[in-house]
Amino acid sequence: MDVLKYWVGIDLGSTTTKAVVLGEDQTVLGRGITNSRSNYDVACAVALGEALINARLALIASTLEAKGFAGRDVEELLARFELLFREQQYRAQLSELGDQLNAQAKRLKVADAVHESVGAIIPQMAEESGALFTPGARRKSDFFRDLAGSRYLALAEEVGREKGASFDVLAGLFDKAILEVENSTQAVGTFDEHGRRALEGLGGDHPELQAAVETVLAVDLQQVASVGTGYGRQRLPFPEAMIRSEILCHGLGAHHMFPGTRTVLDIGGQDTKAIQVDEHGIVTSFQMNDRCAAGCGRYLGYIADEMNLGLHELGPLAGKATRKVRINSTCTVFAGAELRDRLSLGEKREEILAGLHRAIVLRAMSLLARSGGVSEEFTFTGGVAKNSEAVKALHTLIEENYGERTINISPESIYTGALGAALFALHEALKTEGAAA
Amino acid sequence: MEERMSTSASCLEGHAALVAEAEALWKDYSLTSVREWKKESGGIAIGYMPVYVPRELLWAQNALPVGILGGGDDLEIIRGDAYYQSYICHIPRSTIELGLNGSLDCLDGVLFPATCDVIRNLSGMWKMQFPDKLVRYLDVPQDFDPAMGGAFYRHELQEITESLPGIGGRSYDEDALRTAIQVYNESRQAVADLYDLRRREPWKIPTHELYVLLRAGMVLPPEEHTTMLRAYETAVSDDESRRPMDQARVLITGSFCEQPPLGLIKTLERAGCYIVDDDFVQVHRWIVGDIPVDGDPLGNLVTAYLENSIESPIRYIDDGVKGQGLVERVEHYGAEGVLFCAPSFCDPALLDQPMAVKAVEDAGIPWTAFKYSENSGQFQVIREQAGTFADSIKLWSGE
Amino acid sequence: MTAGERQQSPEFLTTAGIDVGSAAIKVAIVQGDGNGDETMLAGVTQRLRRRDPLPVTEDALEEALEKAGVRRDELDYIATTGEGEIVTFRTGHFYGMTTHARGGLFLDPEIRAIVDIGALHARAVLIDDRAKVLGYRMTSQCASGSGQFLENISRYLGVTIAEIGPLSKDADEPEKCSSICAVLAETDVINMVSRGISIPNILKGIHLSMAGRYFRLLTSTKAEGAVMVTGGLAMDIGLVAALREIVEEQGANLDVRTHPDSVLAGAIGAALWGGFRARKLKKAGLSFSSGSDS
Amino acid sequence: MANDARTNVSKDLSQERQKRMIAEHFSKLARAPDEGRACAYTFVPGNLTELLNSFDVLPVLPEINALQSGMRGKSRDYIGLAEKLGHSEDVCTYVKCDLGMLKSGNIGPTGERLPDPNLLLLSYTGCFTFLKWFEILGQEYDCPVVMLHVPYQGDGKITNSMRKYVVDQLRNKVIPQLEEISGQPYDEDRLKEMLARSAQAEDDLVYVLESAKNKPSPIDAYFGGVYYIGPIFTAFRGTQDAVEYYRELRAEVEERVKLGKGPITPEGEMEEEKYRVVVEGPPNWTSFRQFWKMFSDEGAVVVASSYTKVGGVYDDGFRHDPSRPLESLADYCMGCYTNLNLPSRVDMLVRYVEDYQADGFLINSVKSCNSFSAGQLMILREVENRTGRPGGFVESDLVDPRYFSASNIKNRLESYFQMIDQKRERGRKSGQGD
Ligand SMILES: Nc1ncnc2c1ncn2[C@@H]1O[C@H](COP(=O)(O)OP(=O)(O)O)[C@@H](O)[C@H]1O
Ligand SMILES: Nc1ncnc2c1ncn2[C@@H]1O[C@H](COP(=O)(O)OP(=O)(O)O)[C@@H](O)[C@H]1O
Ligand code: SF4
Ligand code: SF4
Ligand code: SF4
Repeated sequence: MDVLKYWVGIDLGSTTTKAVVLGEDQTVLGRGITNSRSNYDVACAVALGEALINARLALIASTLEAKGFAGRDVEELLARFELLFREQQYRAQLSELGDQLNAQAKRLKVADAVHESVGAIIPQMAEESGALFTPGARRKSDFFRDLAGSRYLALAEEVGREKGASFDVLAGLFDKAILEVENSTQAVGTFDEHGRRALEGLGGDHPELQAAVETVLAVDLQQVASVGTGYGRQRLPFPEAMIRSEILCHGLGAHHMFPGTRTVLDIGGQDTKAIQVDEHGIVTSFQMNDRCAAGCGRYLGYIADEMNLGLHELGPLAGKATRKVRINSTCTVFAGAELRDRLSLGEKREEILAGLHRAIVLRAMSLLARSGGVSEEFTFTGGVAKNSEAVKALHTLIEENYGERTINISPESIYTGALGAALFALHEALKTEGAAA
Repeated sequence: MEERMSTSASCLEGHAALVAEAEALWKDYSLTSVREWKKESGGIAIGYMPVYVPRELLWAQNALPVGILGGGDDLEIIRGDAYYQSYICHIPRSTIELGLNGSLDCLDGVLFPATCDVIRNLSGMWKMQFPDKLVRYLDVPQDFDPAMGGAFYRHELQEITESLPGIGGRSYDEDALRTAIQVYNESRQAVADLYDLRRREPWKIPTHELYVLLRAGMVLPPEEHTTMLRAYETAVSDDESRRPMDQARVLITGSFCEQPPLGLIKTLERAGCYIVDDDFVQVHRWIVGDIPVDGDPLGNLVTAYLENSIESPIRYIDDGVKGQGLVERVEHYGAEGVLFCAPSFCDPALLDQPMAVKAVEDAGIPWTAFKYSENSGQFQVIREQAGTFADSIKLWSGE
Repeated sequence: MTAGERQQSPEFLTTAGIDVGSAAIKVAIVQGDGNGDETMLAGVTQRLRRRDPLPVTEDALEEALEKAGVRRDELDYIATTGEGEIVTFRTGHFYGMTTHARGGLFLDPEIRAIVDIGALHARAVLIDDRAKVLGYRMTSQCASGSGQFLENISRYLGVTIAEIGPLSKDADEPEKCSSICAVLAETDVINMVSRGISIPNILKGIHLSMAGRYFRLLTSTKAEGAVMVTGGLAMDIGLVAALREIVEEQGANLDVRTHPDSVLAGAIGAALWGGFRARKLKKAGLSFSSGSDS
Repeated sequence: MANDARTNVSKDLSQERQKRMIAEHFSKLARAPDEGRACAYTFVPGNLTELLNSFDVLPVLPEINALQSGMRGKSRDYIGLAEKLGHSEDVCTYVKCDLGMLKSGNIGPTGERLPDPNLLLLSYTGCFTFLKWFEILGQEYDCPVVMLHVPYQGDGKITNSMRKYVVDQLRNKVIPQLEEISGQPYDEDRLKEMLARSAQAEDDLVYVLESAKNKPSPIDAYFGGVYYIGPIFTAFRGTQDAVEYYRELRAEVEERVKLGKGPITPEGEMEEEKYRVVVEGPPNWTSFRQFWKMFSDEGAVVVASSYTKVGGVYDDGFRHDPSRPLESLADYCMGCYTNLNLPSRVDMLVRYVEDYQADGFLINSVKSCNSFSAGQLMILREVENRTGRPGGFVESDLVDPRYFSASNIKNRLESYFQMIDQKRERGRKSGQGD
């Protein structure tokens, strides 16, 4: 098993770029995501890189299994290995961040106090990174930007005050430096490098794991074809024939995950789509939000920023509410103002949040109604499906308006579009093969 | 009914209770009071959209006219948005929502007056959605010649009178119409008296109360509503605790169809404005003065429409007098400025506005303009605007 | 001796103006007799950066008092503006356009209009020589074209706020941004980056489309002559330059000005109106309790 | 209704003629003040062209001016100007575009100045905005306004009371006013002659529109259609020119049918007809060619459209009738597409989808026009349900370029066509017994 062929689907979304790597038998080998937004080519490369890393991690697991190593111990070991691997990645990016911060600080000729602050913040963050990646630790986000960002800003305020450096300047430096880090395909490092380090980090003697890692490192992953979709698909580095509408991709992807699906709702960063599919996953009708981006995922992003929370934390916090504040406007740009307004009226954070989530889902409900309603079975895809409160609101509203329905949500829902694209890549390849034969 | 009766018994005790009762009536989307009225009286209920329908005609045939003024800011829109694009005003989507969620089930029919293209098209949607109900588009004339527009309008009204018996209304009877006209003359007078009192002593009648009272008139039988208004008038007249404050007197125009949320009115009042005239719930004030009872009552209704209806963006106004009515109102009500307050995407109000602004400017009256929708929940921008407007009137008035 | 003790005349008052914005808190301490002899003792801006505004307000006020050499109990009036209703220790509140007009005129007595461009709004105000508001226009509900929008974009471009202006001035081929919605415009911008449009050209494009809006606001108030840009975006020299370009291109009779203290205009105006009210109240023999509205 | 979008395509005779007719009309208009000829501003739906022509009064159609401004890239500035004057962003952009043009010197599409009106003939059919529009123009010009109130077909039919109301207004208001501004007495015989010519041209137009039932369709009944309806919807109905134009056009189309040719598009002749669609709603004018190209690039032909019925629904049998001149004018006014109630609109579109064997049904919803747009989403659903064919929905505006988002529209259209494809592929597979 030296060569492994794979097919790729890339979903270039408005807020995130997702890649799914598919094997010959339609199994998902790996998934990758990035929130890099300023360069599509880089974003694709980063997402694919991530997906391939994940593919190799998965291969390690399957290799172990194939060799008869299984059970809780092995699982735990693998989980620890992966965490260490992630920590290595994080550290690599952090060190890159440090370099970039210093470079920017030099270029902008900032005050000494700022230099000193940066000098204090980064090492402290590196020191804390272990804790971030211990088993069971809660991380605010999957993205380096968010993870590093929130900690950096907190430290900037603290350290900055101590050393007399302006918070504003420190924050500005971060904004610049993080971009460089995100846009570098190198910053994340390679599988080799981190894999070996992680092994070292594990300590002790794990020959079976070591062997599996070596085996997987030797595998040659070969891309056969790729299909692109998503908001930025016109700009993807793909030939036109290899581009598919995200509507079709979401339909097909959802169908693949849950073959009984007849209605798909996708709430992404700046659009919401309601899609009806038939028993083959073929789209029969669809509706999208109009040009106003109100009430889409980006809206939650603004809210999270505003509350200084990670996207992960919004849903759980809102879930604590016992009542909901009624919110009628979901204009993304005014989200912050709305929030402050409500807070100043004395409303509780979680109750406002619960209201906001309901408002978003209400908008989606009307698109669903436009597209033909919610039939049995229903699948919720897109990034917002990761949000527990949005899911809860959706359950309630569907039940209220359409009665009992099977509602599918996969933890991998954010990859649905990319999965559909990968399936198209595979189908396309099969079609040409068929034609050639 | 029980509950309503008991509140109306206690209502004699003060304006607060009256307002609370009115608000409960307004906010009861399932129209409990209408259902009960139907049960008690054996009559039917006919809904109507803004701006104007001749309610007398319905009442004369034992049909309770029920005003449908949208869903306001309490109604969650779930299906309504599936019927309307974002660039269409809000009222039709909440109306559809109310229709689909069963709130309007007790209505035996709905009239859609010729207000604008949105309401016009809604009449067809209603026909498709509710094929079993009476659905009529009421084409009011834009020609004000009795022989042409008048004849046409009379025919339109006749068709309505003819359609009601088929769905359980009484058949048309001239005397009954005369009585109904009288009942509505009294209703109009009660409304006019409140407006007049507010003109003289705006601190006695906060607009957020008056508005709620007017909205209760959308579901109450006219006599009951008149009683409520009269009771309120007495109660506030006697309330010495309501004292004048240093506020700017403003007139609001543009809200004749989709109604502003109560929060908007409160915001304006808090930002330092006394609203001394407005065009809210305009059906109450569309006809100015009494309609004669004697003679041919149907003809009187037609004549009143042709000759005594107010200036409005939905009526064709000949060149030259556009905006004049508004300026006269400003003078009559002693307003220090005009707030053009129109629903977003309302073509009639917004296209009218520049012409009205011109008339107001030519008369040297300060003005400001903003938009809302019936479910707006954020008022900071409006508060800033109205506040600045009130600031400048207060800081600089009397020069 | 503190500044507060320097003058004992009853007409001579020390007042504070606090402009609570959505992006920054601005505080001005003003001293004067209400008859043209007015000076600003101190002005402070603190950007919120998503922090809770109340403590930042406290902090900014303390900083301003310290700078001015005035003790808190020496203030005759604390006036708020913007979203200042949250400030519990205020004496009174004035609305934004009222205060920006007054502050703008204080900074430059020749101006007869202001454009206040803040984080979430833009408004053009026509005034007379006593800062009486004669007319105004605001951007509509949709927030596109506000400072927040520019701020978001620059964050994605990795440009600090202070750099936006200078970078925009380097543009040679500004790329127009067509979206009316700030969120969608964000994506437009990302597209531009992918197409290899340079950062200066992107920024300038945005500046031009924003300036176009402000220009329309201004002309619809019928402003003429000297116009002061106030609010946070007055600091953005690229935006101001774009506005001037459009004025020139359209041949409008407008002279667009800024002042280093433009961002403080609202706070200054509030402080001045606060003095005005305080004198009135003093004359009327009224005391005022904090928290009472203007 | 548009005259200059197909510049780089070899011109047919009919097209040359149309250009000439339009050029002549505008130069007549430019000379009108000097020659003392009266002109009336009026609207397309329910226009009274024959009646005006019978008085030698020249019609000016502000809607057409607005759309022409849109096509010539002027509308952005015009709309901006109107908004500066206090008009809201929310309202119909035709009005603002027209007002902006007026305020910029009233220069028409040919570069010549349009004459001021001697009459504003407010034939108020199918749209309330017309009323506001002429109130606004009424303030700009010192001339009479005649309000012709055309009742709406609320119950889907024209009643005698409605007809009488319109005829009365024609007889008692419109005609006396025209006599006054033209100085000519009402000449019913002349009017009848014109109406006879109208009917003749209308027959040929119907042939052309219905030719799209052929496979492949020889015409595009939306993008191409707007050119075909030009003369009959505007200043030429009832003229000999119009008769000739439609005769020529018909001959050309007959020829294409014979040769089995598809429609001409901005990119030349369409090679393969891949999708047949019915379209509801007006087109976008500011990016008309780009919009068209999004269809033609995909091989999509519009086989029927409702927009080409705003100036008269002729394919359901209505013809101007010289034997009852004023009554037939009244029926014409009340019969225009936007004066039909929603159920009638749905019926008509369902008929189109079926009669023209369309693969689907698309709505272009324009922000400006409530008359068209309010209710379109329900139309979409009804037509989908009744025909079983997929509906699509895109949004733009008539002449406001700010509301034409090419990427958004392209995305939806692409998805829509890919969806039809996918369905077909599946259909083929199962057809093969897969
Ligand atoms: N872990 C998470 N928890 C909650 N919400 C999330 C999470 N990750 C992403 N989201 C939501 O998903 C949105 C992005 O969805 P996505 O489908 O990736 O959009 P797009 O394809 O437009 O980029 C974000 O704006 C955010 O609201
Ligand atoms: N130098 C600068 N260049 C560009 N924008 C700036 C600059 N300084 C401040 N701003 C902008 O000004 C805005 C804040 O303006 P401000 O008037 O304080 O608004 P608010 O009162 O709503 O807080 C912020 O959005 C910020 O981006
Ligand atoms: S700014 Fe808000 S309201 Fe405006 S288009 Fe964007 S999301 Fe919609
Ligand atoms: S609010 Fe205006 S546009 Fe909407 S239905 Fe009423 S009149 Fe028509
Ligand atoms: S609303 Fe529609 S029909 Fe009316 S003028 Fe505008 S575009 Fe024409």
